[in-house]
Amino acid sequence: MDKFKIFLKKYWLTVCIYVALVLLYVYATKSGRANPYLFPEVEAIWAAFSNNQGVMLLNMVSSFKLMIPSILISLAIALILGTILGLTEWLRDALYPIIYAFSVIPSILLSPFALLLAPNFTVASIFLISYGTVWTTLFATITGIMTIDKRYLDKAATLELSGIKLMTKVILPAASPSILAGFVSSLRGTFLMLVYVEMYGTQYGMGFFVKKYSEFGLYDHTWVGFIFMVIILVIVMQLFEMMKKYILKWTI
Amino acid sequence: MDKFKIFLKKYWLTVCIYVALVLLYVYATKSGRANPYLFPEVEAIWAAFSNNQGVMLLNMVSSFKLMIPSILISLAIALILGTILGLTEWLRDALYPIIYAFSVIPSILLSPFALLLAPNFTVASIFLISYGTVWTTLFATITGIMTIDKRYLDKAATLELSGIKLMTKVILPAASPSILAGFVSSLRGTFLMLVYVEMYGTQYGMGFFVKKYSEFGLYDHTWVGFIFMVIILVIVMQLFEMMKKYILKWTI
Amino acid sequence: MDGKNFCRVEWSVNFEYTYIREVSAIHDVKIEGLSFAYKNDNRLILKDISIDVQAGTFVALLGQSGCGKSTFLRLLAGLETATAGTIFLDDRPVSRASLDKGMVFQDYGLFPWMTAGENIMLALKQRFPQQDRKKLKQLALDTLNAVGLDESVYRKLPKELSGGMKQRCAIAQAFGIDPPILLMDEPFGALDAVTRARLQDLVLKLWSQENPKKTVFFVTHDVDEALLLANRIIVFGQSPSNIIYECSIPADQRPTRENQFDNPELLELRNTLIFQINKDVVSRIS
Amino acid sequence: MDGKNFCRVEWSVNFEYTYIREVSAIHDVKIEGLSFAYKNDNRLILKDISIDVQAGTFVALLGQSGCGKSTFLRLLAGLETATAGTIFLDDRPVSRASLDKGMVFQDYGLFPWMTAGENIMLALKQRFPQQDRKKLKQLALDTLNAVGLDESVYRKLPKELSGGMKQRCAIAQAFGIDPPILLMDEPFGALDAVTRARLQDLVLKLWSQENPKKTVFFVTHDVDEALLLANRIIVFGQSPSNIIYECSIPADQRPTRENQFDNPELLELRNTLIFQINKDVVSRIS
Amino acid sequence: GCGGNSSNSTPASTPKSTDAAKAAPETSVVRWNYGTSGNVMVTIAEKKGYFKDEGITLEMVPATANADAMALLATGKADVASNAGTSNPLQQIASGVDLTIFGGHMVDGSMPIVARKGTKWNGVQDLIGKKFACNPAYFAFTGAVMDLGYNDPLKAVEWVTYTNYNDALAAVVRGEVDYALMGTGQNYAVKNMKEIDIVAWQGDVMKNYSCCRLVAPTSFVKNNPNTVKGIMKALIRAQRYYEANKNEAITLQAENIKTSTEYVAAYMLNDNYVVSPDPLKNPVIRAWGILDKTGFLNKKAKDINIADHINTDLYKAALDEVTAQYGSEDPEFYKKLQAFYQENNS
Ligand SMILES: Nc1ncnc2c1ncn2[C@@H]1O[C@H](COP(=O)(O)OP(=O)(O)OP(=O)(O)O)[C@@H](O)[C@H]1O
Ligand SMILES: Nc1ncnc2c1ncn2[C@@H]1O[C@H](COP(=O)(O)OP(=O)(O)OP(=O)(O)O)[C@@H](O)[C@H]1O
Ligand SMILES: [Mg+2]
Ligand SMILES: [Mg+2]
Repeated sequence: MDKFKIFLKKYWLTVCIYVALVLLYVYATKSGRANPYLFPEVEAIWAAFSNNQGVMLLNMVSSFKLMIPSILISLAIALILGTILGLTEWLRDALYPIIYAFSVIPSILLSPFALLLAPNFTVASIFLISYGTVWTTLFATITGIMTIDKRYLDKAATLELSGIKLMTKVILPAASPSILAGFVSSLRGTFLMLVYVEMYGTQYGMGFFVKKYSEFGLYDHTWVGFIFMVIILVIVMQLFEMMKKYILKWTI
Repeated sequence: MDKFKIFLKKYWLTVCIYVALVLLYVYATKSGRANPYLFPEVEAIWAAFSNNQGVMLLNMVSSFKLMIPSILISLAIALILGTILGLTEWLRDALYPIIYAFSVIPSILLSPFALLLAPNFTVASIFLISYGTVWTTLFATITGIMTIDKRYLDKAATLELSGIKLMTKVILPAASPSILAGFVSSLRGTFLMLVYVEMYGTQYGMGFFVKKYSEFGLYDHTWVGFIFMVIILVIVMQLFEMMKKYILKWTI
Repeated sequence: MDGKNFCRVEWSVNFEYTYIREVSAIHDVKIEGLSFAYKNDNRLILKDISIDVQAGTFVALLGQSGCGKSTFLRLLAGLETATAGTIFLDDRPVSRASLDKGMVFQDYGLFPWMTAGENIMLALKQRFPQQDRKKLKQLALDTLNAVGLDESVYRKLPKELSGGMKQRCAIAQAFGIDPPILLMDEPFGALDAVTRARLQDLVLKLWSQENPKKTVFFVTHDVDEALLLANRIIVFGQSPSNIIYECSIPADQRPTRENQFDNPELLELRNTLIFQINKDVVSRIS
Repeated sequence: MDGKNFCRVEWSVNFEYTYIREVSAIHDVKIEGLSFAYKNDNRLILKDISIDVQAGTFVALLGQSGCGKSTFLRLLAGLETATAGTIFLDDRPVSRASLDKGMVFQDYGLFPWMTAGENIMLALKQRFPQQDRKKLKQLALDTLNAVGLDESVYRKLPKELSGGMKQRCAIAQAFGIDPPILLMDEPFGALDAVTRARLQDLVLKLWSQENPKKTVFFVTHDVDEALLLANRIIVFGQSPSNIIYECSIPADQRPTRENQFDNPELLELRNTLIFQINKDVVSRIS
Repeated sequence: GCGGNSSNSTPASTPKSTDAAKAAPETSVVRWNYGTSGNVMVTIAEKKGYFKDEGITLEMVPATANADAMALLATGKADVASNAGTSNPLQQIASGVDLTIFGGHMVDGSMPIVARKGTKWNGVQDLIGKKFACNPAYFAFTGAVMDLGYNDPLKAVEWVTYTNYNDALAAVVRGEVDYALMGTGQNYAVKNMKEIDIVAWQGDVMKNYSCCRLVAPTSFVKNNPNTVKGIMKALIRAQRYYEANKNEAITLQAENIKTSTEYVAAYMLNDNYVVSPDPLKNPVIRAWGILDKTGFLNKKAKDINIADHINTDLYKAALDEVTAQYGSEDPEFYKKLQAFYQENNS
């Protein structure tokens, strides 16, 4: 009860705004002011949801099956490459212009190439998601590692830390505030990519659902997929923020 | 001559890699190992470039006409909203969940909405680019302002700084490292968006060119547009990095 | 420290500058029953402090680390609000930070994103909004000159200056805006002995030549510094802090750097102060 | 400082712990013609320093800020490479940082992202890779105990500890890995007087009870600290630094905190040291 | 024309059991690409077991974008693509990718041309000088414009390209463009929009424009003639079933692509929706010519004889075999197919 009060005190405005948005939507659709093609009535959306409840969960699972490996791969690449470049100045100098050039390529343009070169669809999808999201984390990692306080490295040297141990115990933790800040941004990008790569090799997926029904012009379904996706993404992001807070609890 | 040597010393590897990439491409296309539809021969690309030199510049100008206002608008929104939220805890608590939810919406899904609701297509394009890129800067601004060293604010208080002056002389400069880091990431996103929104109300544009010819199936043109775009984007990013270095020259 | 190219400037001081004095009144400071606890922490930091300080006094505040000297100064500056009690300047209670309570912090004297000159100009423009830019710029250069820095420093960023030069700029700024009350929180704490000695002389000289003189509150760890500069010394005790000792140094007794250790009365005072500050150390380690 | 909830632990010390001593040899340190300049800066920081330090000596290094004491320590630690000259441990030249040259920094004693316990365990595991975890954990707890911290601190992050507690953990770590050479760079510089005094006693006790004793290099600003702890005192001059004064304190002359100011010989020495350190201050301000 | 009943279709497999061994497919599993909009003949052929009758199983390989579909063929991730239009496969062939067109999906895809409400349509000439949201690589319009006597159709009409049909639709509503071509799947949405009218159909502009072709790598067709023939046989039977049982087809299709029957009916119950597995050689050659003239083909196209990349024999053989086996069920229908073949492939 007390917790609820605290919650309400903090979030009453949030709740009000959401309610206001919903009411505005209802008013706009009922009064006929909104374009009925793009903005179907709430009842239609609800009906579409009822008909697709099961599919929604399938979509979520399917999307996660793509997202999780993609995120892990892009994280691994960003960390490994980022660490190497962050620590090795000459290599950084040499590769920066190349990484830079690749980083500005909009990954969605690469889809036919990815399909052509990847052994299967899942790999192609994962490649595209990773490609679209790796850069922010990569650059954040490089910066984070470049700007590690040299005194930590001194301390590590006096403890004779090296190799993997140096990486996991000193370098990555020291750079983690920067890395995680970049990663949040990457994560937001992942969702965007999802909508574009879920077109092949799959019959399910949150992005696929939204995209398919928007192409069909069935906007009641699109809205369902849309709202569902946003809710899931907010939850994922929130979980991630909690994780980030936990990992960075040592910072001030 | 000396400068050239220094350049070469720093970038010989870069040059080598680029040359190797080009040679690899030539080999792959000549030997017939590469798909000839997606990978036209170098001569064809060159011919396409020769025929389109003038258009390329037009494309660039047209893209900048979209990009510059979009970037300015998204920057303005991020700064204003970010400052307000960074400084006002209760408002931040209340609005965060809403901003969060909106931030995960892939902006490209919004294109039909934007097209129907915006007064004209240029505005729609600008809206979509801004929408796609504002979030990273916004969150970076909020964080940057939340973590300003309180002693700067104390100093500002003893100087009786307030209002606009407080903003421009103290708060924004103090938060600028975080803001600019977020902004680089946003900028990268801008290029991605360009490819998707440049079809509205325009006949030119770097993204438009690439997208158009890839839809036309004319990949020699696509490659020209692609390479041109990447070069321009690298230059823009590089200029921006220089600006960032200049603005942040006061940091250690 | 890593390889910055500090610019080294000759230390030739020209104390005479024509400053703009808009506020002629220098205030008495009267503190009544001041208590303070930080909001997020119920522990009382300062408890029931009352003193009267006459206008134009140079007050040194001594006390062990953590006893609340900085907190006391922040209260004077109006950066914190007293939990109980009031601070009066003449008869007006202090309610918020303002330009007539100048503050020189240990570091953070300058905004790092502006050049030294921009920092000083910002303060001057705030203080003298009516004056024209040119005149203010002249004043800025004059005050820089008064602390032994030349025009080249005007265009330097704080990170390009040594610690001592930064502090001199902060002092130049503080004297340029000429606040009737000047609060200094260990302004020389981070400097080496030579620089420190020179800055002590500088502050003393700048303060002395004004008429009427500012009221100064100067926090320090260093008893010798307090003896050299102040004409009133206050020692704070610990947890929660209160004034455990205080004394005045009459004008005719003020030491110079050269004779500081010759006057037996002052040496006596010095020992008393050291004893007062540290008296609980030996008893508290066991 | 803003409202962290420091955990306050009783200061009850149990000095007796059974440490693991794997390296029995404590080395003589011999420095020959050591000079040093930072790579990005041609200025010579240290110039032609030569000394011999016998195994088991507690050396205090005094000198003004910026004279190169930290640099000297970094060279001893193997974190920097000499521009000229060599440092020998017995007869092996120092080439790189290693576990047998323990270092206690002013801050940065602990990695902030690990708990105090994880910090100590990391060092112990590096030092004693053969020992089993349980034994090491016991050692970690014992050393924490030896510096007056209990088990609850083991699970705390550095930011949850006060400055004094952090330094005690760093000392516990240093004594736990038991390096034959211990380098301490103003380890108590940031602490208040009481904590500082207690840590001085602690280090002295820990060092004294070992047999054979470690060779310690201890950088400090504080002459009294040097006199209390060291049996050899070295004063560095400035720009470029060299040894401008040195002396030994015979075992029978070592002061205690209580009688520190009673022995006239030591008082004499104290004045000499202060004079040596500051001798160029008055001459250099003009 | 609906009104067919299920008894019309015999699940007969007896007559062909004798020559089953002879015509056994070389590859029994065919990896088939189509997009989200589905392929009604394939759906029927699967549901009714026509593929099974030929000893063929299909493995679905979804991917929507045309370039993506072609990439799948190129890398052997799919054997057959059925929904990638006509121009994209032709462009691939022109640039040297060895593909063969051996059949079709839609002859006319019921693709509406829309304009703002009240717009009068007098024919293709209305497009001249107007803004038209349509990819000019879709040769039907450029071809029709050339037929009007314009040498450079790319200049005669202002072609505007949008990423998706919704954007194009919005552009019409907002008056940004005068006309827009919509996809098959947009029929439902377009019919329910108040602001716009369907003024014509793509099929009105160019008859039998050969909407979507069945394509496979030439090597696949060469190495698997029996499989391909089997596919064609199944599809021919599916076409017959489709034409006789449109309502059921609608239900099947709606299930398959997970939409409502109304949605599917919106395009299927439309005279402009014509499906047929016929390879439509003549229209394809016509398309090749148009694409070449409008500059959408690689220079190498000059050295390529497009007829080499169209295989009509397997379809013809399949048609003959099916007619022999099942002709008696619906002679009218098979006669019509033969005529249609003659008309479009000679
Ligand atoms: N923002 C804050 N919130 C809570 N407690 C604080 C805060 N700032 C300081 N304190 C506490 O108030 C006490 C007094 O601090 P203060 O900084 O005034 O001491 P000080 O005498 O200036 O010490 P020093 O000589 O080290 O500068 C200390 O115990 C400190 O931990
Ligand atoms: N990384 C570096 N690069 C260049 N110069 C440096 C570097 N570190 C220190 N210095 C310079 O070397 C000199 C000696 O510095 P050092 O830190 O050794 O002095 P210190 O005696 O320890 O001073 P303190 O008592 O203030 O700690 C100083 O003039 C300093 O500016
Ligand atoms: Mg303080
Ligand atoms: Mg040092």
